[in-house]
Amino acid sequence: MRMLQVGRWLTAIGLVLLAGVYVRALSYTPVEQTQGLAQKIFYLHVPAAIWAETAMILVGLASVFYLFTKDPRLDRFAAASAEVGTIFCVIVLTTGPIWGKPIWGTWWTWDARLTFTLFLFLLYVGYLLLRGAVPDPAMRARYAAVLGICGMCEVPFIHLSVYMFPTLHPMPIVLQPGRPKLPGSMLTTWLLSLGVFTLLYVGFVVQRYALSYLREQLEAAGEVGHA
Amino acid sequence: MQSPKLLRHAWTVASKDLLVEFRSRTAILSAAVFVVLVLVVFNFGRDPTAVSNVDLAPSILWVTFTFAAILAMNRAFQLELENQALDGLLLAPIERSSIYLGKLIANLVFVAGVELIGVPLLALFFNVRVLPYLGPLLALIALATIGFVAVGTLFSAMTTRTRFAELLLPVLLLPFMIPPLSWAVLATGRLLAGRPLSEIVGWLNMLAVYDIVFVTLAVFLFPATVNE
Amino acid sequence: MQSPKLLRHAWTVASKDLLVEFRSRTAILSAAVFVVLVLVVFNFGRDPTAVSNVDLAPSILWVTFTFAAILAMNRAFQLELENQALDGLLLAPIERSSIYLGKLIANLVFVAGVELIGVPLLALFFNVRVLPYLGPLLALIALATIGFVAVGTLFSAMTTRTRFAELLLPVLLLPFMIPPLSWAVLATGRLLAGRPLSEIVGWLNMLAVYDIVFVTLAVFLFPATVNE
Amino acid sequence: MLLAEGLRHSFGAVRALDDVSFGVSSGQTLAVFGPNGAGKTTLLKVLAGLILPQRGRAQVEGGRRAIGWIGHQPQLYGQLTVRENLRFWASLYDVPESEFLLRKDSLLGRLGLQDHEHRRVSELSRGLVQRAAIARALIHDPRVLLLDEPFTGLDRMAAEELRELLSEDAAEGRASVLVTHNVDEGAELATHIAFMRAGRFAHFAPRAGRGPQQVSEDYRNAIA
Amino acid sequence: MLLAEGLRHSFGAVRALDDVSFGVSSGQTLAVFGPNGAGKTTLLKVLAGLILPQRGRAQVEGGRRAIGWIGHQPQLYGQLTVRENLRFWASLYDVPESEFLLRKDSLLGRLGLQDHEHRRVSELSRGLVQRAAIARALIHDPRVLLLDEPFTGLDRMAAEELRELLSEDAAEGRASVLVTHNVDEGAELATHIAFMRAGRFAHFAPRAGRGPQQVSEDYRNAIA
Ligand code: HEM
Ligand SMILES: Nc1ncnc2c1ncn2[C@@H]1O[C@H](COP(=O)(O)OP(=O)(O)OP(=O)(O)O)[C@@H](O)[C@H]1O
Ligand SMILES: Nc1ncnc2c1ncn2[C@@H]1O[C@H](COP(=O)(O)OP(=O)(O)OP(=O)(O)O)[C@@H](O)[C@H]1O
Ligand SMILES: [Mg+2]
Ligand SMILES: [Mg+2]
Repeated sequence: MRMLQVGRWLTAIGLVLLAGVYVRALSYTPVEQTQGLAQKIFYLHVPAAIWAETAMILVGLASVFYLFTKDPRLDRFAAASAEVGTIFCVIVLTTGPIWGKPIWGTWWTWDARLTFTLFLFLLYVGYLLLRGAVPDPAMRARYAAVLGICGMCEVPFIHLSVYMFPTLHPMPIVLQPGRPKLPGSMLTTWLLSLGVFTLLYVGFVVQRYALSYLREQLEAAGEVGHA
Repeated sequence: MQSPKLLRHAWTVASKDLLVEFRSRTAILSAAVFVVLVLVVFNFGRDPTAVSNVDLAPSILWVTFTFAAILAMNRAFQLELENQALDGLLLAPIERSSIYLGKLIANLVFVAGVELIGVPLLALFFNVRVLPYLGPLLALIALATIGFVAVGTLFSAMTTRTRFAELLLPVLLLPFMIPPLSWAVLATGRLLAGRPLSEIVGWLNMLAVYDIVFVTLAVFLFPATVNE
Repeated sequence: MQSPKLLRHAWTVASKDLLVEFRSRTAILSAAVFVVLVLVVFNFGRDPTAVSNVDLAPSILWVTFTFAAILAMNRAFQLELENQALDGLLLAPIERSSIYLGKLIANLVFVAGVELIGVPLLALFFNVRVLPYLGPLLALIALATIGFVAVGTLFSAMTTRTRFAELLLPVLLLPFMIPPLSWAVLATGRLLAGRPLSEIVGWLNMLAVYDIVFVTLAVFLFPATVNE
Repeated sequence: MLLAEGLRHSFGAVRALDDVSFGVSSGQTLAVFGPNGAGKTTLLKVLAGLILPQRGRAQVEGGRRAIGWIGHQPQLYGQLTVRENLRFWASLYDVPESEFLLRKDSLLGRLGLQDHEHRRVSELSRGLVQRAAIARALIHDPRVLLLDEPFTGLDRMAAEELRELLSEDAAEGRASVLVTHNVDEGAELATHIAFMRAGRFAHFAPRAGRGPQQVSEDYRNAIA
Repeated sequence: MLLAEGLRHSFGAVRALDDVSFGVSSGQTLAVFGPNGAGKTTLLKVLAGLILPQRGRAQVEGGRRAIGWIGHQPQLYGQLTVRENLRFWASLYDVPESEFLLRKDSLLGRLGLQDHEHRRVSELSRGLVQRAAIARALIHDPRVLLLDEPFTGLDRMAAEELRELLSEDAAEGRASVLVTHNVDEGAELATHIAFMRAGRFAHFAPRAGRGPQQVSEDYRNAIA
């Protein structure tokens, strides 16, 4: 199938570019003064976090439109986006502690940002489990849509939670009202990285979408075969 | 959607639920006992010299309210399954949303009942002064309760009909209960510590927004959770 | 009373209960979620500078275990009512006491399951060191759990068949649950604070005596709670 | 008034409905007979809209409001009295108070429940509960009746009364689908007869004046 | 084998049993007919020992172990399979494993449940559940059968099979009390017939060869 191939190519290009970004980050971007090399993980951590949240929002948007149109393509996209979002969430949850250990001296603390990210991950897991648990395709799509929309509305609250609680985690530097306070070359590297993650997101989603389409075809064929 | 009818049917469903609960009183009494047990546990467990009352009170309060909410949500749809009346409800020519709203109202009344028992008991056992802050405290409790009961009721409706999904309810629910709960605990702490109201206004606003978003969502999404 | 038969039947009843719970898993998951919620509430509600972890841990532990026990006891007889199998159980030619023992075993396994989830979670969330005291801690938890679950199971059996007593259950139960619970909380506190074992031996003995007295009593009294 | 087109539904590997199509018009009564597990209850649930069929379409003129349903379970709250139950369901169907009182009294009277109106449903005997379930299903004067073994637990007088109620209903233009195992009970009410087996209609035709005896024989031939 | 002496029982103001006495000996079958709410279920529960009568005494030879009971409810766990249910009840009755397997296979075979042995009870249709409930009641080879409307929900083949099972049981010397509303189903199995009304036996006598027709007529006369 062509779509599957397109997805694979996009992902491959994304991975190569990611390596490129890190070459730039390590050799051409200044080292942050207080954190040293540990700060380099920033270029993985933050774009992954942004896409982990965005993917959930896209799931929700697709779900809203699904409930109106009942177009199975939207449902498939939502599923794909959730799967990819889960992966990005895992990246955040692994890069965060790796970064945290040298900076904070501990892998994990139960502050708001970290806890809420953990529960965002749980939300993704719940979403995927729910999809696995409902055998009837129409019902599965509707239930998943309900959860997806709720999930989308949950994201802003998670995002804003850092403002509400005393927390160790840095406040938003890039995504904040007003101008980003990041030195120029760091910003460029970071923007490149964000672009690469976008490409990765698209690549993964296209692949998962194509796969679930194929699986549905097979399922339908299987059912006809049974009769 | 004809709104007066929607509300009337919702009230019919809610008042039936409350009547059934009033007749059996099992759930409310379990909740009351739990409140007392929690208070006793903390009363004995606390070293009065190390931990002051006001530091603990908010957490204790919210643990008991969470328990009440879980109980209420279990009760709400269990009741229909027990009496095999869920099919009848689904068959009735009413907006699906009115079933949701009815269950929500009944759950809120139930949880409010437990809260009305819990707050004075806490004040009594722990010698916490709640009277000076009663107004804002009640507002805070109401706002937070609505938020997490609204989401919980929605999901419990979704999962009563599917065998597997029942396993999921808790997993689904957690991410949605934790934000309002954690705001509520923090705000209650400030309030009971006698901090100025302005310090908790931010949280109250967040809770209010959360309530509005999720109640609206639930009313619109509930129909999608039942076969149409 | 033929003791091997009594135990065999009790085990038959218990393993059936556990199989049903394993198939649906509703109760154990509710309990697990509740554990997480309690931990989160206390995590956010606690001012780390004012309240140290070790001061809170015992109370939190026992609140969640109490919740699990209440859930288990509700479940135990609810299950028979739901499937209308209670009449069948009462009709079977088995010692009444074996029904009680069976339910007790199932409840204990259930509560133990929750405790096995709860202790590590507590250690994780609150950074409390439990490993050095693991042996005595487990003994303490086991003794206290047996005590209050034994009494609770007896009373909940009594109340499933009679409408009036249902209202009384909580009231009856409270005075019996409070002593073992309060000993357990106090002892856990000492233990986690790293005090020498000798300080809690007294409580452990008390709990052991309580268990022996009430399990024996319940086994003999249970037959009187069902129609003969 | 009631139309089923190519209904199919499976529970996992069990095919409960397998290409069932038929129609029932005003005044007609379709009696469905079939062995246990044939899919009769599933068919009624699909018609009522309680189960969404995996294939095919079921349509009832007038939608949910028009349906009166008696299922395997009474759909009454044990903790409420008969009257409280009826009032609850009536108000969900927007039955005006005056009409509710009239219909309630007439139904309770005919079903012999006058003395039990204020008793809790959990205290009633099985047959009395079934009578209350019948009253519940008819309280909103439905145009289409879906009846799943409605005679269960009824004594002879009540069964007689129910038959009378149903034939009056048919005379007034209601359409019904009646599932039962007792040919004697169902055959004479029916204008059409269907025999169901493993999710399919093995036979579906007008009764054409055949008596219980003959229907019984047809059934044996169709199912064996 | 079964003796009732002056049984009385009231639920609040409702007199469910009012001075009922009778005996059933080995090989006999007592069929009890009566309108809804007459007290038939209460009578069976008192005989089984599930309700302690306020006056009088009920005795079953062999005690609880000897009783096989089919009530209004199936007494099966929906979350367990048919086989798991049967095994559970069999082990409460101390049925040895080998005998359990034999009886289970024979009962499931005769009741047409072979294909459903490994399905959960909650997934079965009503009639299939009732069949499983019958198997459950007979798994320990009881000497005395107390049957409360055991034909409910059964299709014709299963009802036929149950009648056969019951008449074999009677031939082997079991005693039974059978409550049903359908005279056709119950009359031919019975050696004795009782008509019950408002908690009393309005009639209690050997059947003496009377057919369903005549029993029906007697019933009408006795109750009216
Ligand atoms: C331990 C687990 C961690 C988790 C789960 C986590 C989670 C997140 C999330 C979800 C975001 C996205 C913020 C948003 O856009 O809403 C984020 C951003 C960020 N994180 Fe972390 N983080 C962790 C550890 C760390 C550590 C140790 C550091 C460095 C000290 C760090 C520094 C940052 C920075 C600088 C941002 C960008 C903020 C912005 O500009 O929006 N994180 N993190
Ligand atoms: N919820 C369910 N899950 C799994 N299987 C089911 C479910 N409901 C019904 N079935 C199966 O579908 C088939 C048809 O069931 P249905 O209840 O429609 O039969 P029925 O004709 O009404 O039988 P009966 O005469 O016994 O009431 C049966 O094999 C049944 O076990
Ligand atoms: N638990 C109870 N509480 C109150 N009243 C009860 C209870 N059980 C039975 N009754 C009442 O006792 C009377 C006899 O009930 P019973 O169930 O014995 O009747 P039945 O002859 O079996 O009727 P049916 O043919 O409807 O099954 C009825 O009026 C019933 O309402
Ligand atoms: Mg059926
Ligand atoms: Mg009865």
